[in-house]
Amino acid sequence: MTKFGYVSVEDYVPLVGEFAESLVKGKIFATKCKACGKEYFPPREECICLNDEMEKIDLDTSAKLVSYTIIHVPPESHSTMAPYIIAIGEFPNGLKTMAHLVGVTSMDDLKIGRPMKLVPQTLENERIVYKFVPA
Amino acid sequence: MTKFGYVSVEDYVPLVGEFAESLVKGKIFATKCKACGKEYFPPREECICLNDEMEKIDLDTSAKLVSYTIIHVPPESHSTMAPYIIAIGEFPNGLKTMAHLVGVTSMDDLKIGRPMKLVPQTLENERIVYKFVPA
Amino acid sequence: MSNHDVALVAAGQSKFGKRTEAGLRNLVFEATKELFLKAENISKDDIDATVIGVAGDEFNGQGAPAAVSIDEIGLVGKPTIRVESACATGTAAIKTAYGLVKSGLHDTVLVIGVEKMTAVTTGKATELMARAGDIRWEYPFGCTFPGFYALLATAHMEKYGTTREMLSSVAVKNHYYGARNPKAHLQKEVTLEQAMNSHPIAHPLNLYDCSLISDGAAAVVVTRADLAKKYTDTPVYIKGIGSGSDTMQIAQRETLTSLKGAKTAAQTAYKMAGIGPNAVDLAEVHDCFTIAEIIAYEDLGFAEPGQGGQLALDKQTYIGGKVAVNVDGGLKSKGHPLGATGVSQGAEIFRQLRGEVEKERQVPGAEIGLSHNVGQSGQFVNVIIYGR
Amino acid sequence: MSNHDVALVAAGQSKFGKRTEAGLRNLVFEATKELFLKAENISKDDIDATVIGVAGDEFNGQGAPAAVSIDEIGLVGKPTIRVESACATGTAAIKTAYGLVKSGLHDTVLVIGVEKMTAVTTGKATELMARAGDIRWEYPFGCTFPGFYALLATAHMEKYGTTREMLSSVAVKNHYYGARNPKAHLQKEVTLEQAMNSHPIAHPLNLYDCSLISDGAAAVVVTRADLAKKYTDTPVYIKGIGSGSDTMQIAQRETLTSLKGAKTAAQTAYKMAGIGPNAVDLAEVHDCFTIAEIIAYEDLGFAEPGQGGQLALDKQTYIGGKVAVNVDGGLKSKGHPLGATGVSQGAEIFRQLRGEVEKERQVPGAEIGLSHNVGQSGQFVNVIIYGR
Ligand SMILES: [Zn+2]
Ligand SMILES: [Zn+2]
Repeated sequence: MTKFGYVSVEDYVPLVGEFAESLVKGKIFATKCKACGKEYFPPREECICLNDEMEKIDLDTSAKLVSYTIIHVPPESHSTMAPYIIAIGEFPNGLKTMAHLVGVTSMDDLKIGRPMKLVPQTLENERIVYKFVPA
Repeated sequence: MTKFGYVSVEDYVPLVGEFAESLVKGKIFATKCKACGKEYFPPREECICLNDEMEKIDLDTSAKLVSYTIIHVPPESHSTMAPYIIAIGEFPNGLKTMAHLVGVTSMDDLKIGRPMKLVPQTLENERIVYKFVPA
Repeated sequence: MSNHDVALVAAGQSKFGKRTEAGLRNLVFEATKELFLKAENISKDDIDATVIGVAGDEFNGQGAPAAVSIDEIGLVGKPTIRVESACATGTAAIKTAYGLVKSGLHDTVLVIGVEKMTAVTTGKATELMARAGDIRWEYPFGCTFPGFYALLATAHMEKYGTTREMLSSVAVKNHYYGARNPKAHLQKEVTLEQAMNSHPIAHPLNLYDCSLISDGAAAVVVTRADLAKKYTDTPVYIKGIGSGSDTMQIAQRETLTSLKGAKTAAQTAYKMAGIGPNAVDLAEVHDCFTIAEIIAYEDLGFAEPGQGGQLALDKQTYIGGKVAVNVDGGLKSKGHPLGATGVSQGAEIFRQLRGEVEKERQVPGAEIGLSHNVGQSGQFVNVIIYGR
Repeated sequence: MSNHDVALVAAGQSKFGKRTEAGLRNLVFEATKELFLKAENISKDDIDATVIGVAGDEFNGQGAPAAVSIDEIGLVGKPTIRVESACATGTAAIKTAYGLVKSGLHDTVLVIGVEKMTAVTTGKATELMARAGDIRWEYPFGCTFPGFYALLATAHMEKYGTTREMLSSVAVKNHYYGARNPKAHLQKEVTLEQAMNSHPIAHPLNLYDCSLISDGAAAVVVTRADLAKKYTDTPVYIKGIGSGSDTMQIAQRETLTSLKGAKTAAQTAYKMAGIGPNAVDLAEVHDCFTIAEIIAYEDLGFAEPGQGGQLALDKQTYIGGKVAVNVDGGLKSKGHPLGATGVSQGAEIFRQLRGEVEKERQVPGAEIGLSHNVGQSGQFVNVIIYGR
């Protein structure tokens, strides 16, 4: 089964598995609470209103850059990958997430507010992740 | 440098290093507080009276069996060693410690109060430990 | 000091078990959801702060587990704190909440105890629990958690003539009640013969002497007594709290047939509550191993020293006996998700004193309940006395 | 609620640094020994219970660190409890002790914060600290602890025009004072040029923007105000405590230029103490990174939003400026043994308010001290206000 993330340490719950399998098919889903309508991305199985009936919804993957950093000294688990850019992006529905930003070549490309898109990226070892790319 | 124990996870402080090196030479030492006279085995660098000037003293290694168990389901770190007997022995000065008890062949040898002796045992991988043997 | 100043007004619990489909955060959600569903007149908005009990973050790799817990249930923004006291973590969390409430810092505190243990292998879990022993002088000998209690069992059997049959009697009782608790991990009865003849774990303890490695969460709401009636007509008051401790190395204990910290904790709690052991209708005791329940009988004053095994053999700790003990299945059958256990004891007593548990395991007319929660092999002990 | 009910009556601290010769238990001993050596009229026998703050037991492998701590200093038998709130663990321990004391459960509590971090490699320590972020949705991207604060720095620089020079000014100040604190990890001044041109860790933060990975312990004694004068003529009172929290995922914060939990905590603490930011003579703020100190100025009301960098540049947080901040070197130069930090802040304020620190870093006539302690990237915040 494909796993989510460059690395993972957590016990692997069904939602994360479904999310990874969906990414393999090129689909990125969010979840929405059937009781109060609150949306979540990354997806959640449960709502803070304490309801756990959620539906999957498509995420509009266009995003703008909210903040970023360039990791030069990585944790052990990412020791071979540095430097890499970690970005926070905001989607049209107001939800935000963290992902690597790849495909930018100069600091001038790193303007707060710049348009990006969240796309799946297949990794080695049956792993998959999402990343931001310039849009 | 020789390490103490079948396994260890702790940061290696000087006292434990000295203790292991001493075991290599066949010597088992306890420590004694220069302020209040309290003795410690296993040895300590500091006394509960909050004094930290301690002296090394020879341990009388004769002991009697206080309690024991036979470990059939070991932790990961001891996965190849089971079953093994863990004993608590009491020395003539009233101090007590835990160690493996080896060299007993039947349950009849496992009588509470039975005489034992604490001796060093060299292991592979530059490790050393103390163990109880029948006396 | 008045002993009716702090009350429990709601309780919830997840199913205990090998919950492969649930992570730590999901277990927290399940217990919290049940708490508010069952609660009479309290909502999440009434909660001013949380105390989260988690014994080991190495079991699932998530550091700072309190933060992810409150995020999951929508209490972000409000204060939170995690407490840990090995297997006595749950009662340490309730004690901490008692302090926060009675000191006036927070009016109403949600206490959640949780542990996600089965994401690692049993070997790894055994390893992690062993590291709660002294890593310098006892861990290097591969003494497991059952091993520590086996050392107590050997000494108790030697000194008092406690028998394997007595140990197994505890397992039979706890499985009898666990089979009647829908939240229990292993809902199945065992016969005395099965319990006595199971395979050895750490001599003289066998499989049926040992509690389970479980996932689970439990939750209670702790509030000021003068607010309690706003939230429920039948609050349960904290009447006494006592705590004790013991040497890090089990070898250095003064005695191996009793837990000194448990005696201290019990004496303090009884004194604060103004009662003695005979007043206890229902006890939740820390039966991580069968020998631990027998020693608990003695440390809590339900039996004279050395007579705990006989009390079990005589079925005096079933409902209708001298005192009903672990009639939810105990750690043995209900399960022992470390951080959840002490909170689950409180939640069970809350429901028992309100007459709300499954009929065949309800203690009739119970007014006083006692929770006895032990960390590792006695390094931490909390005793809490609850009353209507 | 009266705000003079609980007092500090003694304090101690180990040397902070890479203490290869000392394990966790030895650090606990060193801080405790110093506490009782310096204390006027209190001994170990006066201690009724302990609260031990340790952020991560994975750093040195010892589970249940409270048990080994009290064994080391001879407080076995008495109650103990460990608390954890990531890097805000130390103040969480003091807050817990406040609750235990004011609730009447214990009269006099010894609080010890400790962390042994350098037994693992820097890569491993970085890894462990990263796991205090959301392991499901943020840890998998390799966001380090500096990375989280770098995300705040980028946002703050963008919104307010905060500059690298402003960030480095914080480092220069904290090293200036750290060079005068014999307990500090790195007792050496740095120039603005050195600080600005160090090698990058997580853009826009460089080496001199980051606190150190340190070993260390700190201790304070918390007691009832009516007992305090028995132990010392000059107790320091806890006048206010406030706490807040924030989302587990940094991405989901409402803002990245302020810590919402810190604002809540500050407001609560100021209100309880009945004072405002202008009354603060001395602040110990959580400068795990230089940007964190700048944001702290704003969250605590020492500067308007966006003006924290200018306050640093204008040297208004040196002694003699608007408010003296981190004149012990802060986390940056004194070091940041996670669990010890918040207790060390309390110990420093205790000594400052009694006029006992090294002359060249003593704040003259200080009457009010504030401790600001942040867990991870804001998931936990405690603010404690101390007064003579
Ligand atoms: Zn909802
Ligand atoms: Zn001494």
